[in-house]
Amino acid sequence: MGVMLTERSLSTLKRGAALALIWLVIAGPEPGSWIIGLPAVLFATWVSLLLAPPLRHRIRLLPTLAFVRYFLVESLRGGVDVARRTLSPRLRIAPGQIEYQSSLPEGAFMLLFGACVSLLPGTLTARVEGRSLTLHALDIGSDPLAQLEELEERIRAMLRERGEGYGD
Amino acid sequence: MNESMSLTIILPLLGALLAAAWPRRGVFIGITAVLLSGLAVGWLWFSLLADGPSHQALGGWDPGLGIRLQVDALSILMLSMTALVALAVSVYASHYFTRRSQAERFWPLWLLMIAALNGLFLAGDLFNLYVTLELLSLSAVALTALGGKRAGIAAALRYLMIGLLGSMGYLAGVALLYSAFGTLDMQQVAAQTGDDPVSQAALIVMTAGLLLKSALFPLHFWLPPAHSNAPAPVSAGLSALVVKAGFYLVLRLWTEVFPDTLSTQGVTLVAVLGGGAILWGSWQALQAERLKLLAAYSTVAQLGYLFVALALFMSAPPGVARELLFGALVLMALTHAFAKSSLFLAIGVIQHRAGHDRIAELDGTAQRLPATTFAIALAGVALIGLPPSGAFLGKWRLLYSAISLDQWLLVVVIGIGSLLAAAYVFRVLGHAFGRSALSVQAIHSVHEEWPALLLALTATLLLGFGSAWIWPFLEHMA
Amino acid sequence: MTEMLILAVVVLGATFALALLGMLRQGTPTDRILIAQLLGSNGVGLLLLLALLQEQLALLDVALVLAILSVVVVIAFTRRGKEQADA
Amino acid sequence: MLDVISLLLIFSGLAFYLAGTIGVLRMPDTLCRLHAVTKADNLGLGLLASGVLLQLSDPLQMLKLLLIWVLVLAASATGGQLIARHTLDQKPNGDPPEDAR
Amino acid sequence: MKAGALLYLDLIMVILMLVLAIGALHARSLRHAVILFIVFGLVVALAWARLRAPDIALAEAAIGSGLAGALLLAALRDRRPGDDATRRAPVWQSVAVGGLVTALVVLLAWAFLEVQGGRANEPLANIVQATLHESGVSNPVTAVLLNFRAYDTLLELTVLLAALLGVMSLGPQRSPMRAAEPMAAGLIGWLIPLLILAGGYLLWVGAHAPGGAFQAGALLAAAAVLAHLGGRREFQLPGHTRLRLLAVAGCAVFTLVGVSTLLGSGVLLQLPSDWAGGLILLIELFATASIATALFLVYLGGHPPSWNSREVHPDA
Amino acid sequence: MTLSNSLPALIVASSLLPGLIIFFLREGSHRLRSVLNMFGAILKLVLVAALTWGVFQDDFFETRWQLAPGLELVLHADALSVLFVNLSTLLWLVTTVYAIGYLEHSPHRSRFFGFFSLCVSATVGLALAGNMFTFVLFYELLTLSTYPLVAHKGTPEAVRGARIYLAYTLSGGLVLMLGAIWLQALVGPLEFVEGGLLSQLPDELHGQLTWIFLLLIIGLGVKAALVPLHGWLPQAMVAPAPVSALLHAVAVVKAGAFGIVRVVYDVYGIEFASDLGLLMPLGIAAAVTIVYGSIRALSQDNLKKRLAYSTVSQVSYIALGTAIFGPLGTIGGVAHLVHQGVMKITLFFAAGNYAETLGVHQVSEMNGIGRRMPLTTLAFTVGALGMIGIPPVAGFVSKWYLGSGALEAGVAHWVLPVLIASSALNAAYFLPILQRAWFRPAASSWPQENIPARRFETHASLFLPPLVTAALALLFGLFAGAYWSPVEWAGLIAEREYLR
Amino acid sequence: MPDAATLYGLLGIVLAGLGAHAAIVQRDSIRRLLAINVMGVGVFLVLIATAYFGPNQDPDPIPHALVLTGIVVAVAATALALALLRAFERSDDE
Repeated sequence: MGVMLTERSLSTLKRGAALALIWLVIAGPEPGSWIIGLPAVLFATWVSLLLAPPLRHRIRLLPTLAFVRYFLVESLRGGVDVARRTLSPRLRIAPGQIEYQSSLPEGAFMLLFGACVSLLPGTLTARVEGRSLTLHALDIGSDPLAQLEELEERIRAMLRERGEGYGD
Repeated sequence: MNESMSLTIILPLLGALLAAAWPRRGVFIGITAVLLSGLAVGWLWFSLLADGPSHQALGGWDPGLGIRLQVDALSILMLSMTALVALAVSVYASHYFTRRSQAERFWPLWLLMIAALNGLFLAGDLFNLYVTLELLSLSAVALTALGGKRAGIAAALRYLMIGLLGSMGYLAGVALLYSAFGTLDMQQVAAQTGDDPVSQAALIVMTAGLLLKSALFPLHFWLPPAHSNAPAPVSAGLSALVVKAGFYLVLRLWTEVFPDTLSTQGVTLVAVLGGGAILWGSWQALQAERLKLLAAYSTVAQLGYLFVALALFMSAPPGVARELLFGALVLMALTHAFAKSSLFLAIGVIQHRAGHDRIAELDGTAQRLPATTFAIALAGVALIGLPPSGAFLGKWRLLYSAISLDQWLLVVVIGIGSLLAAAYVFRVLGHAFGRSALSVQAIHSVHEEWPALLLALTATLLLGFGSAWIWPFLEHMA
Repeated sequence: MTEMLILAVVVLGATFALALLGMLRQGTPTDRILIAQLLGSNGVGLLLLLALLQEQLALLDVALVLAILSVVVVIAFTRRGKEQADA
Repeated sequence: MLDVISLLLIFSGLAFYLAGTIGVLRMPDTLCRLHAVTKADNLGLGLLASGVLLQLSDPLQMLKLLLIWVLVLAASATGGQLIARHTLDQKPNGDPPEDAR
Repeated sequence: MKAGALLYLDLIMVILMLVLAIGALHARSLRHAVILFIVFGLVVALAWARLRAPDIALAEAAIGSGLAGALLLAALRDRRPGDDATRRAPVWQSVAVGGLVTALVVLLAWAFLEVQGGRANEPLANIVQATLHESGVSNPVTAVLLNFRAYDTLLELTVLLAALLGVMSLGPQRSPMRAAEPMAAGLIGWLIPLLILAGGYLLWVGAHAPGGAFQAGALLAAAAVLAHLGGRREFQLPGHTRLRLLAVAGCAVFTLVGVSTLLGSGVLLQLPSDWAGGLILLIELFATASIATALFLVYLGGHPPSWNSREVHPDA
Repeated sequence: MTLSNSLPALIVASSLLPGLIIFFLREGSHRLRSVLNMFGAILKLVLVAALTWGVFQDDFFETRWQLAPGLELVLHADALSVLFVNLSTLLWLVTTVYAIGYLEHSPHRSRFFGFFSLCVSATVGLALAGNMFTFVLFYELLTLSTYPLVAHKGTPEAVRGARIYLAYTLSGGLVLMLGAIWLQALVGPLEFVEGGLLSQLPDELHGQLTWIFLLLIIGLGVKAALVPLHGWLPQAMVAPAPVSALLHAVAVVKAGAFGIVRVVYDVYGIEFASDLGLLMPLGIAAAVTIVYGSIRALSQDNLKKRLAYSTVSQVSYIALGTAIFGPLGTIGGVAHLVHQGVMKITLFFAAGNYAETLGVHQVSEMNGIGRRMPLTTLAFTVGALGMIGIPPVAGFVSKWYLGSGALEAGVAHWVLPVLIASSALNAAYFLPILQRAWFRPAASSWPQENIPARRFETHASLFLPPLVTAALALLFGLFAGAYWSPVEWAGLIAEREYLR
Repeated sequence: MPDAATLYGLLGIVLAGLGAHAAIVQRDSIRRLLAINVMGVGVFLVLIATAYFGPNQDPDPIPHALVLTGIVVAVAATALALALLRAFERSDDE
């Protein structure tokens, strides 16, 4: 390959590849499907790039896998927690609102953070403005802040500023 | 042969697509498409006369699996009515719209409406009829709202709701029929209907839906606002053609699909409603303050005649008189189509010239538009059912049957209806003779005045004196 | 197996209905929006089970579409509120 | 054997669905109900989907199932936020005016 | 036994639908009614799935509930305050109509039960199965829609076009939305590509499995609606001429295929067996584009800078 | 296409086509319109002469055109129709001349003459109608074509009068139509045959036939202005004079009277009608009308109104003659169809002349008018004397036959008093007019003198027509025994009615 | 014991009835539109119920195709109705 891939075309390729994979998953292996699939993927890629510009950070693989594992366990815990609370005869809840300032970069990762918070035990994101988060907690007494910080740490671990790993 | 059947639908449809894609050429495309589809109807005439009634399985699939188009005497007459009225109205419409944007919106919808009408008159499949009905009512509704006035939009909205309700009723019947007989083909269904509960239930809901759509009293309340608030060419199309679609379907269903299902009570009910329509519609027309409203209520009344005729037809014993009544019924429908479209176009001319259509203030205008006034007079004659219109012959046979069947109440109703019709027609014509500050200047705009006059002449002279062949032509239908 | 699946479907259906009706009963307007969310999870579950039960893998596609559309509905609902707040 | 695991997963999924539903019924306000719906139901669906997954043969179908689950997960996480925000935005004024009608 | 147990699910669904329907019809607040209607649609989609009608389930979810819902909500938003939405007929009328409708329902139900009692196994379904190989596709629903009863489908596309033309003639309905808050924007950002893929998939899969042009078109339209809801100005709509052509294209290609068969064999829409598959895909491709365009434009209420370029409507 | 099956149609067309063309002429093409009118009128006269000769020879003329199965347009010439056709054709010619002069300066002449021609076409069609359907068709067409003529002036009174006229005649037409349809439902499409055909029907239908007769007579009675259906006639006198002349003498009321004659003689047959006991009520209705009309005429100061009530009275002589069983009564009634026509048209022409020339509308304004307009007043006098029944004017002959007929039929005990009373009343309302016109001194000035007296008292086209018709009235009276006279022709009709 | 087809079919009929009733009784346009749509769903249910032969048996595809067509038509009509409604509300005091 004579041409050095620019950052942009690389992320385009990645986006395209991801979408192509999704196509493969939903449409199956039949080669004929690409008659429609190829234009669809191209179109979707174009639109996707238009809507969500490439991230300014790179994702590191291993911490990401670790994050997925953490996330799965936490959401399991979240489910169990909420089930326990509701099924207990006294309905053990003490709802309240919490404001939280995150140090994550604004944008996609804040959104990821917000989304994940909703699946953690006892917390629910209600509003994201810049880096500040409004949370709703099911049990204000159970100190949700600790798990928020852990989540934030794990997300930060996943990402790496662009240029950190590679030279220019 | 078969091509011509499809062409009567495809040609206006193609025209509509072209006009939608290329609105600047709307007038040219519109007139051409209407002409061509008229020619296709002509071609269909030739094949029908040569080969007799026939049908065609679309897509080459057997009826049942596929959809069937069919043509017979009744449908070709309806097609011809559509073609002629549409042509005259199109010529009129080509110069009617003052705003270019309105004209550009008119043509594709107008052509879609014609395609839907042709499709409806040719359809031999119950579900396909539902789709054509919807196409018809949606394009008609959109056309109704074309004026952009608040009243027109409100009327269109109501028209749409009623149309939807009606077609849902129809569709419910279709669903029931399919679940019982496993087919949608009209002939195949007809072979299985009887006086079983399924047939009866289906007949009732389908008829109720269609009566709503064809505005039979007291389900007519939506019609006057819709027909009186649409632009004149649209009103003409609606009153002359679109309401006929519902009636045509009821006619088809009663005579062909459910011949053994219909009960005497049902027929009586429709006769009573028809009578109510005649009286109420005529009375309201007499009260109307605007010409278009008058014409619209007159449509309500005229539909009453058609349904009364249908009820009499259904209860008449087999024989020549019954066959002739069928002819009369069709002739009345045709006459009304030409007369009413003529009336609306003429009213449109008056509206253009006078800026309003208030009956009480017409004195000055009518006299300056002799051809238009004459058209109104002729159309009025046809609406009253006086000679030399086709409706006179129709009404004669109608009364004949009513008397033969000892339906004296109907005789009285028809009589009163005729007098009321005369009253409302001559209320308008009286103004034509009223004295006014005269500067006699006839307008000589061929596009504007002649379509109405020609339509009126068709309703009176042509259908009155030249329609003897219609009866024997329709004979096998009865 | 089939019997158990049927049982599962019935239980899920009942759960779903219960939740729905409950929400309708207590309903503030936003509670009703919640229903769309509920449909996203319960409905998809129901579809998956039905897919197994009726041996219709096409229902997976339906589940996919339902999942996407329930979000679309949520967005449509909430966007409406946003507009209103702006107004 | 596979059937048993599969059923086990499915029924445990159902249990969480049930918990979510009870949550919906018992929770005092919209936001609390949202907790139940997002968390319990997601877990329910996850378990149920894995139960169903075991019954499939085609790996691509399995992936599709996974995709659906992820989709619902993501959707309810973000959708939940939208609803929560909507609720918060409305709280000061109570119900929007047309609801009062 | 098996079917008997499943009946409990059916009963639940039936009760649910009844409750939702009654709620949608008679809820005191109009907004509640609309929401309940949308939910009703989603539940109905489940019922379709239960009745082995995934094609319809897809369509119901996408068109019946998704897009119709968006349309209804948009209409609600335009509602002027003070419009009395609770006005209804006086009680005696309501009761009278109720009696009449009840009688009809009983009649229909009786007839329906009569049918269920002695229903022959559908011969037509067998004919469809037997003829399927000639149709060019292996999904029987698509075969019926695009081959056996293609004429209906052509007219149906035309109905959609008529509605679109009608909506357009009423002029533009709305100004662009404000940009969405980040959460919604993020959600929309990844939903839209997914919708596009799903739409493409349904279009492709329609030939041999549930799916097809309508579901696909509806999903694409939903994607566009979503973009609009997000207030994304990145999307410049194509020019009105192109949009118009796009909206007409499906119908036009379908009609042209019809005309060419008419010229070739003398029978409208008689697709030659060998070519049927390809032709159907061609038709569906354009139909999808047109349906998506039409549904979206219908949502927008015609094209914002007016149907006719000469008249410039001020963006309200 | 031979003469025998086209002549009736040609006779109708000879006024119809010019009429239709006239509609499209520009208002200013006065000469062309007059030429067309005269051409049509004269052509019609020639055609009618041929027809008359043929019928006299017992030739067969019939045009058939099927409009629908069972609904056939039949134009058929027999002795009775020839009589009516002759009357209308002759008087149309005269009236056309008169109208051209009368309307010289009024607006809407194209419209007027168009409908004028249509009106005569309808009348002729009615006269030639060979079955009930055709009769009803032309009966309605007559209504339609006369309405614009009545409304012609466009004044509120004219429009109102026309509306009343229309209300009456359309209702009448409807009733007539119902009767005709009922009859057709009973016996099929019925053609007019001398002597009628209904007597062959079984007895159980007689009840229905009586009802049908009632409907038909009511329907016809409206146009024939039988009391109490006469209300429109005095209102319709708002029409221009030529129209009134036409309405009263040729077209409308005559159509009604002619229809009664048709129904009694050629549908039911006079004997059958007598057997059913239908003649007596008809006769009584006629008698009541005769007396009532005359009494009302007495009190009218408006000349045209007085003439209108006179028409109410006089036309019923025809019905009366029809109701008297026996050839003499028939002759009296049928002959009066013509006699009343020429006399009444004379009177209306004269009245029109007074109004147009001097603006005289009221009887009270007519003092000394005989000296200012001697020719017109002479014609008026002849007409008036004829109406009273003074020999040798034609009116006397009719009354004579009616009286003899009553004696012959044994109904003299009530017919003769009616005749005598009516004549006395006629005298009572006509003689004072004559007295004023000839013997009272003229007022110092006329209400509105439009046409100054130069060589003649007024335009030639105005005073010549009444002179011609007055002469005819005299001739028909003087030469009642000549073979061409209406009375002789009525005798021919009576002969055919009673002998077949 | 009734089967599923009967159950859903009857439900369809009842829904159609409920829809029809509301469409007549309600005066608000949006409500009427909802009612008509509910009615449509009812009719569609009857059709689909007819096509249903059992949880593991292929259904009759023709009603499926009909209902698909019906849904598109219904949406088209709904869209037009809503557009009319909104145009009506905009055309305030013309």
